[in-house]
Amino acid sequence: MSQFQRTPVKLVPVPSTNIIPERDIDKTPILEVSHLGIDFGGLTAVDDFNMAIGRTEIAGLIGPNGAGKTTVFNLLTKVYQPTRGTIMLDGRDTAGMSTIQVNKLGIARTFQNIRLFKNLPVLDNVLIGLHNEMGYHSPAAVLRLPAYWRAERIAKERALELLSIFDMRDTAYARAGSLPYGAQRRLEIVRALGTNPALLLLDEPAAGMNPSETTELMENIQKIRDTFKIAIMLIEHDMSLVMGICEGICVLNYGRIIAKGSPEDIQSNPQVIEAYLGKRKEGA
Amino acid sequence: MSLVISQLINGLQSGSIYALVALGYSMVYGIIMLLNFAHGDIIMVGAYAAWFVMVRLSLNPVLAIILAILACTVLGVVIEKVAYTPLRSSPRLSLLITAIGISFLLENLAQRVFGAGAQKVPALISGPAIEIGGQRFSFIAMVTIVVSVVSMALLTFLVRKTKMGKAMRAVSEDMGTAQLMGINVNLTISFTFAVGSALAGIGSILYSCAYPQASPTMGAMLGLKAFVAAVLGGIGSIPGAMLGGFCIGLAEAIVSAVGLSVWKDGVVFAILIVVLVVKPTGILGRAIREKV
Amino acid sequence: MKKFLSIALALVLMAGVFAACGDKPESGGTTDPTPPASSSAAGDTIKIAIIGCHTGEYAQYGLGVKNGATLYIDQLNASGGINGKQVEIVAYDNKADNQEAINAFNRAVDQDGITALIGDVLTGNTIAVGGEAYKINMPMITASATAEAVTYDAETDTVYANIFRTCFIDPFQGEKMANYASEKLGAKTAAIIYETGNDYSVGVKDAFIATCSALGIEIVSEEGYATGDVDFKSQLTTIASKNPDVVFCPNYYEDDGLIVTQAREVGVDAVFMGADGMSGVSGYASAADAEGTLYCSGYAPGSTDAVKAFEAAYTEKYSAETLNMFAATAYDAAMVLCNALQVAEEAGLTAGTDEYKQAVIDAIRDKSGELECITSNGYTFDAHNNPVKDACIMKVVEGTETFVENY
Amino acid sequence: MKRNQMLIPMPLRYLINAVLFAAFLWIMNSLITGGAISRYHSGIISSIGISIILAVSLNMATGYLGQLPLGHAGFMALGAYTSALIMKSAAAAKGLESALGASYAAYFFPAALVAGGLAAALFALLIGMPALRLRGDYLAILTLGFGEIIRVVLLNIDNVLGFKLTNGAAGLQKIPTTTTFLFTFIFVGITCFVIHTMMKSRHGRAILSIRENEIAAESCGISTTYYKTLGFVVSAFFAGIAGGLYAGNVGILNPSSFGFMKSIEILVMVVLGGMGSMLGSVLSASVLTALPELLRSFAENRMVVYSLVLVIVMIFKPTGLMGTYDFSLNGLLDKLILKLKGGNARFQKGGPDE
Repeated sequence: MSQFQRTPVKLVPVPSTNIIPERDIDKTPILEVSHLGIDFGGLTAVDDFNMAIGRTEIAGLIGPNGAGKTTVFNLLTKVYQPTRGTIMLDGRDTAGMSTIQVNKLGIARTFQNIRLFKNLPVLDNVLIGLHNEMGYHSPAAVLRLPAYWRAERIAKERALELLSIFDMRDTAYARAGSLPYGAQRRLEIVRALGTNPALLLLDEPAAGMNPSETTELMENIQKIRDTFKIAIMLIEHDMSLVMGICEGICVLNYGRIIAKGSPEDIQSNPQVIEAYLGKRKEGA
Repeated sequence: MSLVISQLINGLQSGSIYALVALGYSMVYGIIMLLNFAHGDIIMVGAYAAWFVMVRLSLNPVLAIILAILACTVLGVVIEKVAYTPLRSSPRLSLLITAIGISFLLENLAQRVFGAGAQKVPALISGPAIEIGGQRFSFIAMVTIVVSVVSMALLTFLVRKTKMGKAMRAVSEDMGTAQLMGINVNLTISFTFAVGSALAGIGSILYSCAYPQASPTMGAMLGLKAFVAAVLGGIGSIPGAMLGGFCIGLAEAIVSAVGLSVWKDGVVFAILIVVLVVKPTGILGRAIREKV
Repeated sequence: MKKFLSIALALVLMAGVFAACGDKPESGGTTDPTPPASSSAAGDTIKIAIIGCHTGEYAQYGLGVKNGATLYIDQLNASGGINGKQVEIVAYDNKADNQEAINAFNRAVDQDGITALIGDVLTGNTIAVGGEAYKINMPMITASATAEAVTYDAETDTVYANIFRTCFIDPFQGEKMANYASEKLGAKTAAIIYETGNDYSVGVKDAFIATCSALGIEIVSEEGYATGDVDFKSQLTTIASKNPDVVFCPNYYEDDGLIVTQAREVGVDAVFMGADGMSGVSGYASAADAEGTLYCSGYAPGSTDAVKAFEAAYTEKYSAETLNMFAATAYDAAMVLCNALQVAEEAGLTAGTDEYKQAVIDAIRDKSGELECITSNGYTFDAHNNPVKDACIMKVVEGTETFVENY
Repeated sequence: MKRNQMLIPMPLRYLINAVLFAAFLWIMNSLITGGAISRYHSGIISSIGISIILAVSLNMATGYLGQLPLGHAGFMALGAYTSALIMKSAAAAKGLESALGASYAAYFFPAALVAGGLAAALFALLIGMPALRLRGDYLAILTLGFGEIIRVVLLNIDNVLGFKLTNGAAGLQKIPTTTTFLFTFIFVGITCFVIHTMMKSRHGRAILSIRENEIAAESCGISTTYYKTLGFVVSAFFAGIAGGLYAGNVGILNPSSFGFMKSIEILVMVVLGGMGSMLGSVLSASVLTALPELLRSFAENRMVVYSLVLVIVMIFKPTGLMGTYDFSLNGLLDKLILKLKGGNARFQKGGPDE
């Protein structure tokens, strides 16, 4: 499997931002999707999906329930293989790749229905995210060679630093499943960051959070983007969050894009209002 | 030529019994995604029930047949209620281990109660051999094939045309949604077990006619091969289970006929491996997509 | 890493439990067994072990052996024992498992201090135990293990001098039945159907084939089936198409019952022949189907007064279900062994010593010819410690198994 | 804050455990060679050791990887036959004995065991590559089928080959009985050590992540197929070693000893002890191996009890008796030191290796 060389994020003492990864130097988009589509047994779930995301952009994907948002994430991460269209990640076609390969190429994600390693400690969840960053082989592990100790020490430090983004260092040895709901969502983000992504996909990160938690989350998402200089794409129903931090927004309905643009454009788009915000207007 | 036909009939006869058992596997797997290991042992219980009614109670064969099928049906539902219902939300692994445990429990209890040796089951059905065009066909073989085909037709009707059948299909599609739609999920699952076990009961009667012995471990290998049949045909598919059963029966007959009978079991499991590797959904099955 | 500790702790615990717990063996059926004597068998009793499969699938063989041998020893004890010493039995169940069999043997030797062993029952278990017994020259006599390898290792041409048996060996039965088929039935062609997973079946079958080829009987079909199979129609259809004079099925009676029934169904009308495992077949096939079926047995029920007395005594004490051929051979095995023990006792030797064991072994081999046994007129052993005796030919007549002749 | 640090540093922890284990081996061995522990008891202790290896290795596949292979006895059989054949041919070659002295078995036996393990591992690799792509129940039934195929092949291979290899139903006989307490428990130690260190590494975490959530594991870039195969193969390797030890313990091998029943017996040990707990596997393997010897009434109803245990444990305590708890002597010492120091620092687990 070929893997393009990304400079790994150095062990930065978060939240310091002194060292910046070099991947953001050129200005080509990190992700370019064209004419993406998938059919489930004759039913078209997503069709003609086109989108480009900048290197350090925060993009939003919104739409009513069942519009096909999560399906787009599943297509991007190759949980489903697309029926049509191309996905270019950093200029590389991901056709035929597996979830594992696109993750190694730089896409990490969280899940709508949280998928943590519930019975493992919080720290181990993050360490599993860091799996491919540790290079030692199994004989080194079994024989406890110095390579093992070194890599484990570095990885543990790194994991604790990542946890400190969300101020979760103190829960490092708690069982992941015992965390409160909001903390579980945050832990998923930390785990995804562990895989050193270039593009982070967040599926409803604010679901189940109270308003103050949501505000904090917004700040943290921006902080992550600024610290790691990565692109973030998120699915969210909380419009205050989407409108507050997304630079570009894409609206999906019945598997098709009905509008694209800045938060201001979207808020004033009549089609969007009809399809999505319309309900709210009627109810008001 | 007549040798070939005889061997084909041999294969179809054992295939019919595999098919009846495979139907039960397939239905249960379709509805709660459980490989019900105990299903084969329900047949063992059916055979012992027939034996008990006829030998110990000295009642007539018709009563024995009815009671054996009834015993299987009740046992199937009881197992579901006692062992599987409490685990419905547990990991699949726990459910599978429970099923293995139940299977072993039935076998070992039978061994403690009835002894390790086989018991001879008196003839439940008998009739003269049928001659068509100079070819002799065993009466029991014919009955077995006809009964299993009729059972499958009835089952297809039940699943396709009746209200309960619709409920079964709905529950197997999505248990949560079915519940929201007002379907009594518990009842539907119990009903599925009842039907599957009743089919196993019929299987046990046909089995006892063809091979008139009841022994504690008789259901184990039969159950496994029937499961292979269900997988081969496509799990969750009624015609698939039937097709799979006939294929396995015929494959065994062919292997034996060409003088490789010692490899019979090996061949059956080799078929399983090949199917799972080449087409895990089986001949007539459809893929189940996990929701992410 | 820390698991090492857990293991260590667990094991120390286990060892402690063992040391503290001198578990009593199954009651042997003698007068109240004295508590495990640490001073081995040097006291007032002579201890012998009976090891076999008393539970599980082959329990009826193991129980037959245990009951048959116990019956004789009880009778012996009632009439005064050996030189005034009572014979005490320690019985262990090996659950038909090789490892368990060895454990049981070691336990009998180390903890109970036995002087001799009756057992094991199944061939595999007997070979496993035999290996251990040979190392310490423990006198051992089996009533049921029929494989040649129990007493003789063909690879190294070694005879296990300490191991004897009172049953036939597999090849002997195969040879006898082939000869019988040729001489008495005038068979020219034969077919075989046997259980591949059963060393007994395979052993008898191999000898049958070898003898047939020497006698000029053509084997037209050799079909196998797997342990647990119940459908033999495909194999039998093949056999029917070859139309043999006899069908040889050296299997256990339950399978043989199914085979005979299905064979008639697919149109095989040859005479069925089997070995001693076929005893009991009449309960598993209809009288019409099984009519004329022949097998050889080590014991002919009800044939002599001695046998009748044995059967009466046995059924009085134990269930008739376990009254099989091995109960009879075990009765004889106990008789042969106790006779040898008496010889050693009379010689004034100390139990447990090497001389004592050797004396017992010598006596079994040389001094058993005059005994009034029920399955043979005394026992003489050939160079491989196998008994020299006739087979009883049994025949199913109108649904009952009747004695035809000694052959 | 130092509360996450272990008070006893890492290499010392290993040393403490190694010394204690060596002491245990030495004490037990001298008791056995000195005759304080009878042959009967030492035979049972060896059986316990073999059961421990089997349970701990199956726990790797069931408890850690979350799969349910039902052909563990098949892998054991492969290892048993392989090492038995090697030991038999070594015993037959008289030159070896004169060249290496009477203790030639001591040289050959470990090599034969490893060869047995490798044979099992090789077959696990062959079967694992297709089987592990399938989920859950299919893997169970496939490995079950594979176990049965191994048994059928061992029974009938001689007819195909035309010469005596496995000796079919009569069984492979006169295998040199070279298994001793020391051999068994050195391999018990190796098994536990290797599986423990493996599980406390990135490879082990990857294996656990597959059990916890396969889709999430893939999204973290973990090659699930590779790690499933790895876990499966390691599990089979140690089952093969246990098979070799078994062969050297009983001296005779029958294919029927390695049926489905045996696989289930090992599964009961794992389930009862707690899936995912090595300590649980060790304890329940020890108890379930020793108990039939201690209690005759238990021996008779053993299989009924086993099947009830499977059902009851799953319904009422699916995590097994020990859950995923693992005992740590050094952890205990840590606590003790903290208590003695009077510090009120809360004890917390820590470090990549506990």
